[in-house]
Amino acid sequence: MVEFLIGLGLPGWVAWSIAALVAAVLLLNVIAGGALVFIWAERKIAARIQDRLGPTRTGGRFGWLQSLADGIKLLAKEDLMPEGADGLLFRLAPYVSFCASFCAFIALPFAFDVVGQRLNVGVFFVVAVLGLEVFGVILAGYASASKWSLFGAMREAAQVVSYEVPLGMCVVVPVMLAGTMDLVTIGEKQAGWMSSWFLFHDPFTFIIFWVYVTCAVASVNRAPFDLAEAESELVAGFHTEYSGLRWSFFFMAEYGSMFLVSGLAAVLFLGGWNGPVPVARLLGFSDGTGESAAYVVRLLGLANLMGKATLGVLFMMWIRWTLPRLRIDQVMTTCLKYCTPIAAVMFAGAMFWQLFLPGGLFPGWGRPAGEIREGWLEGPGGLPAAASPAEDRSSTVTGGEPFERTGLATRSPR
Amino acid sequence: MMGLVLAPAMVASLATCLATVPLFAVNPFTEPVGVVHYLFVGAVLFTAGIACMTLKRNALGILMGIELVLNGANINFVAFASPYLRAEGAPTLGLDGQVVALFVILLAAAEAAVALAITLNFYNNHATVDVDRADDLKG
Amino acid sequence: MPDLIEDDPRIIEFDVRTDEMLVNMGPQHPSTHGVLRLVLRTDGEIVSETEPHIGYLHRCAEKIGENLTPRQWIPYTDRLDYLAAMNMNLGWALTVEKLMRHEVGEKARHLRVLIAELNRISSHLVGMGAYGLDLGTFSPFLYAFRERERILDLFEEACGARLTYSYITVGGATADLPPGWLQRCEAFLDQFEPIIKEYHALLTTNAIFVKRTAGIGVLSRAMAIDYGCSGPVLRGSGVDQDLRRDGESLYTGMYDGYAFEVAVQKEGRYPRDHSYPTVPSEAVLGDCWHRFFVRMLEVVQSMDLVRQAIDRYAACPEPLPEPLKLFEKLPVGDAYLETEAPKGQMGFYVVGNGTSIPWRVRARSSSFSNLSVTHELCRGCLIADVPAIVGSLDIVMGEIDR
Amino acid sequence: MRGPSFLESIEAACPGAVVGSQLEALDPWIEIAPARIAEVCQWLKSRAEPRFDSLQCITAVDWLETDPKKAAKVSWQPHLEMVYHLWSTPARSSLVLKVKLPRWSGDVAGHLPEIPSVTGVWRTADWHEREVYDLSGVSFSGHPDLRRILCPEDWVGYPLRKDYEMPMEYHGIRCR
Amino acid sequence: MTGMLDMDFIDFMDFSTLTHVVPPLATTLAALPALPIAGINWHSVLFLLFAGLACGFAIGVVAADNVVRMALYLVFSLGATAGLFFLAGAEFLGAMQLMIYVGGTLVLLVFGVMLTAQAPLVSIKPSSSDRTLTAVAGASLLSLLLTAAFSVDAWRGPGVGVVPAPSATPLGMALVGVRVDEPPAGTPVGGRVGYMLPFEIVSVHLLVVLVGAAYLARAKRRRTPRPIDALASAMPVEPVSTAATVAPTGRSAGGARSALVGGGR
Repeated sequence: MVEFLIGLGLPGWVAWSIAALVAAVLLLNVIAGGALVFIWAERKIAARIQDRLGPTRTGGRFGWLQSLADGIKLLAKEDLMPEGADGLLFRLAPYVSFCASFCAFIALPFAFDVVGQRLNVGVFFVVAVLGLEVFGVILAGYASASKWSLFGAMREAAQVVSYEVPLGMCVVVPVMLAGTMDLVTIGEKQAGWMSSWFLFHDPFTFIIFWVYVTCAVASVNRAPFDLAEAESELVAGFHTEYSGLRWSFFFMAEYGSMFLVSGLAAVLFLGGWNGPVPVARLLGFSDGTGESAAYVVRLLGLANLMGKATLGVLFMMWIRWTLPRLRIDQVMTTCLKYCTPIAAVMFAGAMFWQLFLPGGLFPGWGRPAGEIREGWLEGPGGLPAAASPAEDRSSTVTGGEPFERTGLATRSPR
Repeated sequence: MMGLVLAPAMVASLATCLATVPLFAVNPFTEPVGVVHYLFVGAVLFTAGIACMTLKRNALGILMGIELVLNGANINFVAFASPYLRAEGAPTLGLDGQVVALFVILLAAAEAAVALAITLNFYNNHATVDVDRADDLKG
Repeated sequence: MPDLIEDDPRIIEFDVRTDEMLVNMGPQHPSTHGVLRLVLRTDGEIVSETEPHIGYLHRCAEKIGENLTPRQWIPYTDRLDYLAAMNMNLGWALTVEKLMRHEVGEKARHLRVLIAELNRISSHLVGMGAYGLDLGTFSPFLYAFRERERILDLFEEACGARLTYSYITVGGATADLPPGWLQRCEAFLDQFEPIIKEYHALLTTNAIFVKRTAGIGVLSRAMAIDYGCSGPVLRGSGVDQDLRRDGESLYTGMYDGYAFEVAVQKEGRYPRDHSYPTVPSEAVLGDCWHRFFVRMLEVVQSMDLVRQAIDRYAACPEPLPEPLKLFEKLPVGDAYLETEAPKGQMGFYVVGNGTSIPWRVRARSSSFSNLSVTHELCRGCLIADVPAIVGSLDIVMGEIDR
Repeated sequence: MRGPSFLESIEAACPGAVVGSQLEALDPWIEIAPARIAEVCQWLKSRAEPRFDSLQCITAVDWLETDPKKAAKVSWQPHLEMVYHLWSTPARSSLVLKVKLPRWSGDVAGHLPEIPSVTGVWRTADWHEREVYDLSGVSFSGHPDLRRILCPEDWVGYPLRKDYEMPMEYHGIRCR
Repeated sequence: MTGMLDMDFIDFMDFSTLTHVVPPLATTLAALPALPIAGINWHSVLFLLFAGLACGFAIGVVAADNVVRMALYLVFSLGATAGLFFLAGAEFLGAMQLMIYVGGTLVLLVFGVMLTAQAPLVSIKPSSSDRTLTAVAGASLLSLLLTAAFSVDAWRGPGVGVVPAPSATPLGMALVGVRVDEPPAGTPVGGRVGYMLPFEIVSVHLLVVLVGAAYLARAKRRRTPRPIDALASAMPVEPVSTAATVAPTGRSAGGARSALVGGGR
């Protein structure tokens, strides 16, 4: 994009600024637009699960404009602030939540080079920033001057801090398998057929994926772990006192986080932008075969990742409308007595598996060894391919290949 | 008494201003960042932390001051360790700086947990977090 | 709020004591089943003291009853337990009939059983669904309402109303069932029977549900009796008492010839437990799970009774008797009768003084006594347990506040 | 145990407590002396055969004819009648106790008649007595927490008394 | 000890690729084209932004009286510090700072604040003499530190802007006792010591802290039997009717009676 803008004759700094702006707006749209779609989807899914129809009229068929109408209603709603609330913190809280949710998207790749900013500690960054969302909730709970909100905030604080431990352990397993914390490389490692996904790498990864799902649901506060907003106990928890736009920011942050953890699961365990069947490769598309082919490959990757992430979100909705809520002590027990030990054992198991059976369950099955080592796409976007291929150390997968693709960045000066 | 304290402080402040002049003599937006920039931030954080520790009477406020001090020190470690900020030919701490900073972060987490537990115990016994009231030896 | 006794041994002490908070749960709270206000004294998440405050729905129905004839007061009984209005009508009608020494015919008797048991199903459905809601799952609520809707449709056909029926009245019922009603009722039962398995899957046997309810709010049988608890709350504590079998003969006579088993755990077993989910190992007799399970069993039991009643009702050739006149004179004297309503034992007391208007009317509601045990059950539990416990008592504020 | 013999057993256990009885009524009842009610109830709960372990209902009936023309015709003096409905879970039988109280203590309007509380016998009596206190105006001595339960705490008057007049307004809300 | 590890791990890891993975953010930023207007250096701009935030909110922590606001400012200050770490090329450390410090430690701190947030304790105002004294002491300290910082010439030059390798892998290797980083040219050698032992010590330390904190904050349940339970056990178990099933016929006479009438079943 930058090259394209520069090609138009724009000065470099303008091109860069526009490119950055476009990326930011696109990401913002992923959250805002995603929230609209997901809220509608949640209403429809909840309705169908509950033998209802859900929204049917707004926007013609299927009520597809329902969440937009809701948004307009929220905009027009009176913005209340309780007496005795800490004004600054009360106003700030929703945006803190939203910003954390938004910032984490920066490092999430949507296709192999569609990423806001490729970071070499991408996994870590996403998990860390996601953990900051809790501050918005805590501030909201404290600033609302409501006891229910305070309860919600304390629950959230305890829950999120606890669940970061097993979540971190789960996330480390794909990192270990890929030998890097860079999300793009992790995704690329799973190229090929479905069997090369880390989910099917070995039994331990398969189990730890489900631990990850549990922890992810807990860390984004969805049922059955939605203790912070448990409506039957805490009225509405931390957002009891919020209305209108501020409340909708919390909502967007929640849906953004859901999408984020689902996307992270997709990249870490479910092959990222690599479909179950390498359609592009079978059709002979690759970056090498021309510019339009490169676009097709990217679009396919985008569709794959979006599809997987959406499936993850729908899975969370399905759970939410099926299960009762856990109690706070049970949530903690689940984390500390089940998730953490299981994650630790699975981590150790995956480690030994990697040490002794490094090929995974399906070594080389549908995944030509040569391609994996070189990357199944040659350097895209005019960037030269890897400068110095690693020496062949076929004993390990971790002998990573040199990836030189960075999202918006040019090559680093050396 | 006050004057005695103030006089060296005044002198020191003046000296500081003079010392920082070279930093602002150049356009900060164009000048590449060096170690000293980080040291400046580190110093401010460190000082703020010390001030917090002396000023606050809330036990948790003091805890926050400690965190600030640790972070000020951390910034220095990172700055010295960073080959990126290193001036041409200047020595760096290399990886050691980052490792020390890492340990500081880990130990700060431990320290915060223990301090919080102590504070809560103190709160249980005294029904306050005002450390000025913690003047009896027997809890 | 009475002052807490400082060294009350029943209060659990923690090493880390944090701020004690007084929290109002209700009267505008999503899970207090109406306008109930619970004042919780909490230490963090732990509730050290619960004090129910009631009366937000008080309308002095008893005073109103002193100015109306018994048949005129029937609509007011609808509003006591508005989820089981038929049973309220029945209780009052039977009490007045007891005072007047009036006997309704066979046909009216079977009609009453039929209608009352059908209403018991719908009441328990609401109780079950709302309990799911209390525990944070929304779907069972609508599943329950879907089936309740069909019962309400049947009631609407019979009496024109969907909530406050005023159908059973002194001396019989206001109208006979419309033609084809019995077939539709049977069709409903046939369709409803397999659905109960869904409820068991969604709630009764759900691991999270069991975790949330088993061992929570254990009500010992002694305490249940001491607090005058009744209905599923009492039976959930293992007390084998069901007024349909053990009540006054005037009332048990209504169920004469009907076969049913009281839903109570005896010797560690529920009746017919071979075909229903087994009791989870964590569950303690008298806890929330057992109270809930008794209700679920009673749904089946009532279905059975409805089927029996349909047969018997259809076998009665004579027409339904006309109800008593609106201004029928009441004899001098008093009568008290308790009936087994879905929520528990609903007692009515009427004092007649020779006029058509009773001198005194009294409604003893089961939820009133059942709720009064809350502060015992909620002592030392977590905040999340409070809705679970209050929900398991299945209260209706209409009959508590009267 | 037949009816009359049960009466005798009460008589034997609490001499002088029974002041009257009506065994032929629809719901046969025993009248107890006001001061002895808690003692009799304690005996009924713990030692009587069968044991009445459950209190179902406490009712206060206000016997007062407000219409002077009708009042001249009635055979009774104005009084309050407390009715206790007991239930025995093991024996599945019921028992009715009645207690006659003056409408006002010492016939001074506003002085509530007093009766010993049976809260110590059955804990369910707590709320039932509060309700009777709230609506009928009977003071229960020994009750741990005698407050209004259904009406607001600052409500004036006892609604179930026959001579109760609804106030014109309550905190600015028109009532009549 | 390190010798053995050296061999295995060096074999296991492929360090030849280290220099080829994603360039750190700092490098990326430095490579951005400068603004033509004033030759603005993006790296410096971001540095100024984060430095300003860090310093400003640090001062905010000192200035605020409300303890919750203090915590909030501290969060922002330390978050900005994480940004500074990113800019200095220490990305792993930056993410670590965000995750452990901001996301863990400070949440814990705020949790503590909430647990003790009684209204009178939220803001304890220091006396004005305390303020003056602190200001003076702070100014002196700051000037001392700054003088020290500016007095070394080697620290004052602008950075060369070279980040040879991402920091995570060498850091991890260093923690298990293997140093793979090459000391920059001209630095005194001696920095090639692994951190296996300190790492183990810290791990044990954290474990001790975990146990200790759990011990300090444990719940001590003093649950003496409640009077009602005693009552329940003292109550004789009433005979349970074995006639669970109501006989289909002839039950009308079996209804409960008043004790005064019925023959005591």
